[in-house]
Amino acid sequence: MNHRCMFAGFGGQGILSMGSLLASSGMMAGLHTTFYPAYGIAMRGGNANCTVIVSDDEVASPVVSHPDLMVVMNETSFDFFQSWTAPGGWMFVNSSMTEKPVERNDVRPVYVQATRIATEVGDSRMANMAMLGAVIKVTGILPFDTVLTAMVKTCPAKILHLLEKNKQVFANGYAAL
Amino acid sequence: MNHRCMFAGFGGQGILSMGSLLASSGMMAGLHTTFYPAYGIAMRGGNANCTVIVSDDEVASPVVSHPDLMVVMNETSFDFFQSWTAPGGWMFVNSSMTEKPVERNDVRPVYVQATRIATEVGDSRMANMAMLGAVIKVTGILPFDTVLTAMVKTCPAKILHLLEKNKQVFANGYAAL
Amino acid sequence: MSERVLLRGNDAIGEAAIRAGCDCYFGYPITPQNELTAYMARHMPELGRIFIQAESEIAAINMVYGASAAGARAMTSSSGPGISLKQEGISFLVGAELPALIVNICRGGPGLGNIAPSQADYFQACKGGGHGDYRMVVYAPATVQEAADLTVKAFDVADRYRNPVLLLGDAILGQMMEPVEIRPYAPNRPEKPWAVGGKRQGRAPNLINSLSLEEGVVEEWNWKFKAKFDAMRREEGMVEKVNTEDADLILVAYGTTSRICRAVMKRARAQGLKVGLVRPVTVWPFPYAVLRETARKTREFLVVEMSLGQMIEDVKLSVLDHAAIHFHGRPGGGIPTEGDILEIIEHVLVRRRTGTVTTRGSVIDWTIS
Amino acid sequence: MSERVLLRGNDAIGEAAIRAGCDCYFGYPITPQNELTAYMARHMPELGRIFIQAESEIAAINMVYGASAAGARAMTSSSGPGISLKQEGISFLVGAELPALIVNICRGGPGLGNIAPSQADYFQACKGGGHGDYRMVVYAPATVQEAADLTVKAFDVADRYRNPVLLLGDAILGQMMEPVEIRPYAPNRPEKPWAVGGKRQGRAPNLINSLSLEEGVVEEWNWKFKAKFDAMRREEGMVEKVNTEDADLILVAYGTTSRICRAVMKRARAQGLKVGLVRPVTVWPFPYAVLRETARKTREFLVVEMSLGQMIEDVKLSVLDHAAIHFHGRPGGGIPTEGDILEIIEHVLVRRRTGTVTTRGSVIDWTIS
Amino acid sequence: MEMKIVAERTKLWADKPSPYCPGCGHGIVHRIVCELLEEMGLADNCVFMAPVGCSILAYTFLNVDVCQPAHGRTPAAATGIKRYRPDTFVVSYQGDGDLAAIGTAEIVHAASRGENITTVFVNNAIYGMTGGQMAPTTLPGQKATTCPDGRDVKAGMGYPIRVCELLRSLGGVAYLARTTVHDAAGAIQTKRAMRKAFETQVRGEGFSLVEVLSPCPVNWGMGSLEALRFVGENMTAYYPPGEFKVSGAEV
Amino acid sequence: MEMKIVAERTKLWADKPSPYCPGCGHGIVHRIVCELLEEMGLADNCVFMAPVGCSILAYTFLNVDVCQPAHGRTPAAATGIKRYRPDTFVVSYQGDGDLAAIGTAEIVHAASRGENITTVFVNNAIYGMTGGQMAPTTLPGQKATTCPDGRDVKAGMGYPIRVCELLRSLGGVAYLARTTVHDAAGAIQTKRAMRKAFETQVRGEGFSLVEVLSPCPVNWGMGSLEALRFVGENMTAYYPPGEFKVSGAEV
Amino acid sequence: MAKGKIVVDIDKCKGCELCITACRHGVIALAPAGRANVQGYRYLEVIHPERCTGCAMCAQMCPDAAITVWRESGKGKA
Amino acid sequence: MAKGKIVVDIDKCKGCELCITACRHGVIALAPAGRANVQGYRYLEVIHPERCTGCAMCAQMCPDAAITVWRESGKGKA
Ligand SMILES: Cc1ncc(C[n+]2csc(CCOP(=O)(O)OP(=O)(O)O)c2C)c(N)n1
Ligand SMILES: Cc1ncc(C[n+]2csc(CCOP(=O)(O)OP(=O)(O)O)c2C)c(N)n1
Ligand code: SF4
Ligand code: SF4
Ligand code: SF4
Ligand code: SF4
Ligand code: SF4
Ligand code: SF4
Ligand SMILES: [Mg+2]
Ligand SMILES: [Mg+2]
Repeated sequence: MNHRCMFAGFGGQGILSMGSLLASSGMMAGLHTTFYPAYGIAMRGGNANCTVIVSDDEVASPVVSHPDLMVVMNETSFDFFQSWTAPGGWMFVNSSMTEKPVERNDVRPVYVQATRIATEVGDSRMANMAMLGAVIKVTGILPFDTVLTAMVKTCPAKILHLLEKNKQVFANGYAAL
Repeated sequence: MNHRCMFAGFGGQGILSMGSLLASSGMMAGLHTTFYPAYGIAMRGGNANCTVIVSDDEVASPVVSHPDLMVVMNETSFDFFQSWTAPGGWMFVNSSMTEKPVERNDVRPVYVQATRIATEVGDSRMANMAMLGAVIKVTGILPFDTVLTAMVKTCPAKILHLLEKNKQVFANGYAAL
Repeated sequence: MSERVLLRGNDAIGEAAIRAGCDCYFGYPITPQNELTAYMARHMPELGRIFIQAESEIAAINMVYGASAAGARAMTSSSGPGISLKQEGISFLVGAELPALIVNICRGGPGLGNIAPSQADYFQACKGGGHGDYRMVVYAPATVQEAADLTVKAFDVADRYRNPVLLLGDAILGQMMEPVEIRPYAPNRPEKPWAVGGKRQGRAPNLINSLSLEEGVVEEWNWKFKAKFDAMRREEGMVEKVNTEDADLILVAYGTTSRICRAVMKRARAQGLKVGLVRPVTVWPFPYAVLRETARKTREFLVVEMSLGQMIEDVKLSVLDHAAIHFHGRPGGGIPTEGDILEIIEHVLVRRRTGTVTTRGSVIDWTIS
Repeated sequence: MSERVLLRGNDAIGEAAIRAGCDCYFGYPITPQNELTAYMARHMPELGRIFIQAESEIAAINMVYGASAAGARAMTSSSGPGISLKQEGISFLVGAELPALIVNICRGGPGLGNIAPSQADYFQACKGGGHGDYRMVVYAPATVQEAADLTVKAFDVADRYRNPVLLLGDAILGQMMEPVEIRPYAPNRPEKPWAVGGKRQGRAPNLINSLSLEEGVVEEWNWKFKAKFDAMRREEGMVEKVNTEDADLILVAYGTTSRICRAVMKRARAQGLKVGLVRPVTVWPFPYAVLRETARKTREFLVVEMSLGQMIEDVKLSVLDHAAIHFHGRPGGGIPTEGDILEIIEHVLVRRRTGTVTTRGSVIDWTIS
Repeated sequence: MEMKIVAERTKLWADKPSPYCPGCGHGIVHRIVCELLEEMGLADNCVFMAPVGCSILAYTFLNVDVCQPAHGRTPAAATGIKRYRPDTFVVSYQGDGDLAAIGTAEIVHAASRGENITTVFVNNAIYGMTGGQMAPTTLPGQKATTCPDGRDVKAGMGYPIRVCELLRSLGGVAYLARTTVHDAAGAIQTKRAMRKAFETQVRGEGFSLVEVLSPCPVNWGMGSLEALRFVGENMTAYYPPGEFKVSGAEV
Repeated sequence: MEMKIVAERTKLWADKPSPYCPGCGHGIVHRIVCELLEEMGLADNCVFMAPVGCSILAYTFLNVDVCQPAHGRTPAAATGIKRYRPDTFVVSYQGDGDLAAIGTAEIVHAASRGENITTVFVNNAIYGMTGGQMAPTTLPGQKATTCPDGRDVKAGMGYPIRVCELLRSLGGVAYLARTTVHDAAGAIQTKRAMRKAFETQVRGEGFSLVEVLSPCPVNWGMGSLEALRFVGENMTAYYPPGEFKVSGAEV
Repeated sequence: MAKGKIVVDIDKCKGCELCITACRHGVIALAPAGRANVQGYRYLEVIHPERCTGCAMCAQMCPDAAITVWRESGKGKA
Repeated sequence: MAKGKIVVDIDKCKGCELCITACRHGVIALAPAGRANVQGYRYLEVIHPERCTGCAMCAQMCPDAAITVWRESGKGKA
């Protein structure tokens, strides 16, 4: 296996934590994994993105130009990154933020009402976890439980009080598809 | 021919101008020549020295560690540089400034009352020219006239009024031996 | 406690430095190494150690000079332009025989360039960016794990030789997160009776200095330094060889490009092409002997760099005429692709040099000019 | 008026720069190049040109950057430590494609070292002391005459390629006086439509810059620079060959050491030993091809440097395994003596490598490690 | 009744979005600089020296000659240009990291030499471009990535440097003022001071500098209005606006 | 009647001639520093930071630990030492080229951070070690090899920098004074100011600096007495002696 | 009729609201949430054109030079 | 008898005369021309020992720490 994933959206949408959670989960599953964020001034516009590779072999470059798993959390990212997805790859769209249809027919679109799912349980900032749940479910990259364990293990102290809600949102995202 | 000369003394004794006059004279005589001064902090103690090479072949390094023509204008230089003179070389001593005898018997000492000769015509600061006259005479490195011409040609404007006296001192130094 | 955690390269270097007993960190912001400075800002003070955001890279390296003179384990980090500014300071550290760790997380140059990964500071690191005859051990880790491990080693080696050590990474190494085991390091920290400061209690004064105006003294020092450099050459070289025994072509790469080459090697092997990899872990001392040895059997070498070709001169110095050397390089922040590298391998091993290689930055049968 | 005058190297460089149309000099005092700065202080203002004693070497190189950006012929000079401080600025000049002349009158290092002659800044000059992939033409004059002539040429070459040029001398070259003919130079000064400043009168704005954050742009620039460097390699190399046709041993040296080697060659020839000399006048581009060619016939090479051995790597890259390479070097301000060099020649040619060479800094059959 | 345009986009500003974050003070200051260059007829003759900092991106949208030197060396490079081409109008734009940290020597000496250039110094109390590190002008207690618990002057993180107060004693300084852009009155005052500074250069009186207190909402982690308030309340309290030197005399 | 020694060679001074020229002010200042280190019991604990400048040679005859960093970076290196070993007494000795030219950024920031070190700043209005170039403190009209017709401030050679006036606004500065050694009264006053500066460091109050106006007869091309007069008349006129800051408060 | 008038270059606007704080007459406001320009920002809208005095305070504050202001003539350029 | 006394470390002296300017009592002077110490300098001599007050002004000025001063006791170290 060799999953090459990209996550993109606004800075506030937890793009980096969603990516690093996937990477941590991969690590805990004993797989090779890298996480590579856009950094520097690229961040400044308010957009964020990162790439994650989960593989059963060593990872060469962590840079991913053509992800086979693309996750876009808002419309700007949708517009910008649609064309980057590798032919045959997944394209997960946060359909709470954009209703534009994927215009390519060589990718597999998946629409997830991530923000809505998140707001039902917690708040919109948990949309990343809803989306990750859906991604896990549809792609089967990693088992549900592995990600949940990783979430608990890596949860920073200062947002520990939000952990339960995050778990719930993740589960709901998983269940939604 | 290949004359490797060193001039040493106090800063105020015109050590560098005596060396560069010899070098200029060599140049005008169509010979290869280099002039290399002690520089930097080495100058600070108030002592100065330089080395001059006059040769009918290209000059390799202008640095001279064992001159075959050593000129010392004061006692400090005498003490310091006596041992540097190459075996068989000349050692010119300004005997107005030191009466110490040269202790080596493998060098040819020449004592010149340079400062006295200079004061007789001009002032003590012209001792360098008196000495140079003597050097030219004894060693025959270059013809008297060549040096005189060079002196005229290279004389800086602001000491032009001293030129005649310098020439006289040079001639007297030449005549003294 | 050695547990695997997901760490960013910059953070891993910081954490490893702390575990190596780094007493003082002095830095100045520059992308792509900012997280390292920020990591030290967060963690050094809480351990009672010194963190200063200096007014410049020059101040930082000179603070390192002072702290090291006083016996500290001291470090600084920067990228391209900032490392250039430290060249005088690095030369002074060598001249005064002061240990230190300098981290360069390279970016695209020359000039301000960009903040993309690059390996174009190889010459500066290995041949002497500063003035005078000097050498430093230069580590070029390829993984975050190795970055951490070599950081610890670097402090020990710096102290052993009383000489600065450079850790050379690129933006990818600095920014990427990978699983790391932060091991229970046992740094080897010698006494420093030569250090200045503290109660003298009767000992003769110590002097930290690189100047002498007495004739011949600086030359003597240089002979002494040369003996140290020779010892480093003998003792400190590190290199990884993979599949070189039966190789028809050997890839030579360090750091991030070596990861790409490793993947290429696997793909080539899968196609039945006998490709090996030599990865210098220290780019100085360079593994000349290892490469020379492999060139006895292997006739084709392919050097891959994120530069216009710098390490390739050292490969040539190893291999000489005994094998053909090819090159693929991307300057100014470009990252070589597996496909481009594979194309050269196929050109050489499969197409037997027929047809052309179309990728920019590729040279078949490289010669120096 | 071309008349022979006795000039100090530092003064000759200054006078030649003025005759080459140098508009702006920016410097900072450091021995052994102080006379050059003083010369410019005396003569530039009286010609209505710009002289500034900058607050530091860094300020000086950045003043050069500004003046050159505005279209001036600009220069700076320094020595070892000061040149190290200019490395960022040099890399910026290349990145922004700005012509400039940088003079390094080397002294003994590393660190503050001393003020004696040295050639230990060769690596820094030729391989890249600053960050990023870049190259500059590096002239290494051996006489005061050549220092003057190459200074003039350097300005032309810098303008032609829009790239800095370095003049590499040692303390002997800077301090020594020799007869010089200051020729009626005809500098070749191109239009600079790219310069900033002055009335724009409708033209599109000009930009002097080395940064781009757009993906791939800096890489493109680097490819363009590479084309320039390749053109310099083809066009700008200069080398002197003496007695190489029948030589059994070839001395390789530049600058001051080449003078010493020339004398040694004559002495050796007088003894009936067939010794030749290859003197790189540009140390970058290095005369790889010329040396490679001579190695077809000559089997022994002796490299002499005032360093621990830097240019020798380039000689090895030329000669490879085709001839034996020997070395004599003196670091930290030491000056090789004719006798020591001759001893090696005799060891190789007369004693056929029997017996030992006792001089420090000599290596028979040098190999890299 | 007829209407006249009283404010519009300056012609020196290209028809595309600026590269700065929403609510960034650089935009306001750029706008003022451009307006003045146009109004004073200096645009065609101007070299805009961009520092290393967010405003390095000025070249992407300003229609003037731009020269971009190494970090902190802007005043030295500006010196090179102005000396060689005294007929050129030089705006030397710098941020607080560029001017008051790495470039301290260069600004002090350009000022001391009385270089006939105008420095526009945007003090936003942070390193914007590199993502929010402590600047020499970061206020005591203010947080940044390299002082995560706030700048602690007693812990040796340095006191904020008051640049105008630092430079006022230097002989070559002809005009020196500090303004803010936290409200429209401040922006108008900024333009007025900048005009005086530009006139100082036009008259050849020597070095002029206007320090502008300016928000960096993104790296302060604030909304843009909150950031304006921070400038108006906290920054102006530590950095009193006003004129320090006019025509070479202290005021 | 019995006699007591009231002045003698300090024990920190080796039994050999100093490396300085006859009549050089460095000797006087070194002597004062050494006397105080001895009298205040600080010698055993002291690191003397030698600059790049004539006084780099301090190590050749002073019996204290010496650390000698790169030109102008003395305050940065002193910072490194003092932070790591706060129990050490750090004397950071600098010349005017070292401190006020190449090292401007380092002194401003060490002062601004309030580094608990004492800077001894010997202002001799010239670059001594390199043979007499113009320094940032060279007086208007004064000649040097790089201003052969005298420093012309109007011609852009820069105004002499008054270092105490430059540094006084900085928060971290605890003690700041200027003295001269052109006569015995000045030397006594210098010792008094230096003692206060040392005490400032001992008490941990922060950065202290004493600027000493000092002769360089050799590079001024003067006899040693003439040089003293130049300090007493010309230098003190431009650089007024006095205390600028005591215990962090301006005076 | 209002004494002044402004026109917003919507696609340049970044929705920073600096102009809004400067306008003492409540003329302007951000577009409702969800409405964004090409850059993706909520942009400035004129909500009470009749109140505009043409004082140009809004333009003084705009970091993106997105506002053009007209004023009844006779007063000249600000 | 004089209240003070000085001893000059002749071989450290560089003949700069700074001490002489400091002594208000004419106690000291340079050795006659031609007399030089090991360093080659005319050195300091005490010419009027009887006038010495032990005020130590000379020592305050000496850049070469070449002067030791004694003073009648009861006054302590300066
Ligand atoms: C020599 C060097 N050091 C560091 C950097 C990284 N760097 C880029 S911008 C910057 C500082 C930006 O802060 P400031 O000057 O305040 O400008 P702002 O972005 O806040 O406007 C730094 C440190 C660099 N490019 N070059
Ligand atoms: C980087 C660098 N630049 C320049 C020099 C040369 N240099 C040595 S001492 C000195 C200045 C000396 O002047 P100052 O600091 O006033 O000390 P002084 O000798 O007058 O006491 C200079 C420029 C150097 N050693 N290193
Ligand atoms: S980071 Fe700060 S200074 Fe930079 S553009 Fe954004 S708001 Fe402006
Ligand atoms: S050159 Fe000047 S400062 Fe240096 S030792 Fe001599 S008199 Fe003193
Ligand atoms: S011109 Fe004045 S009244 Fe009109 S919108 Fe702007 S600030 Fe408000
Ligand atoms: S100030 Fe400008 S950018 Fe900000 S909201 Fe108003 S019009 Fe838009
Ligand atoms: S102690 Fe006083 S009186 Fe005696 S010699 Fe010295 S200065 Fe003169
Ligand atoms: S001051 Fe000292 S060195 Fe100078 S003359 Fe007097 S005793 Fe000699
Ligand atoms: Mg800022
Ligand atoms: Mg000085």
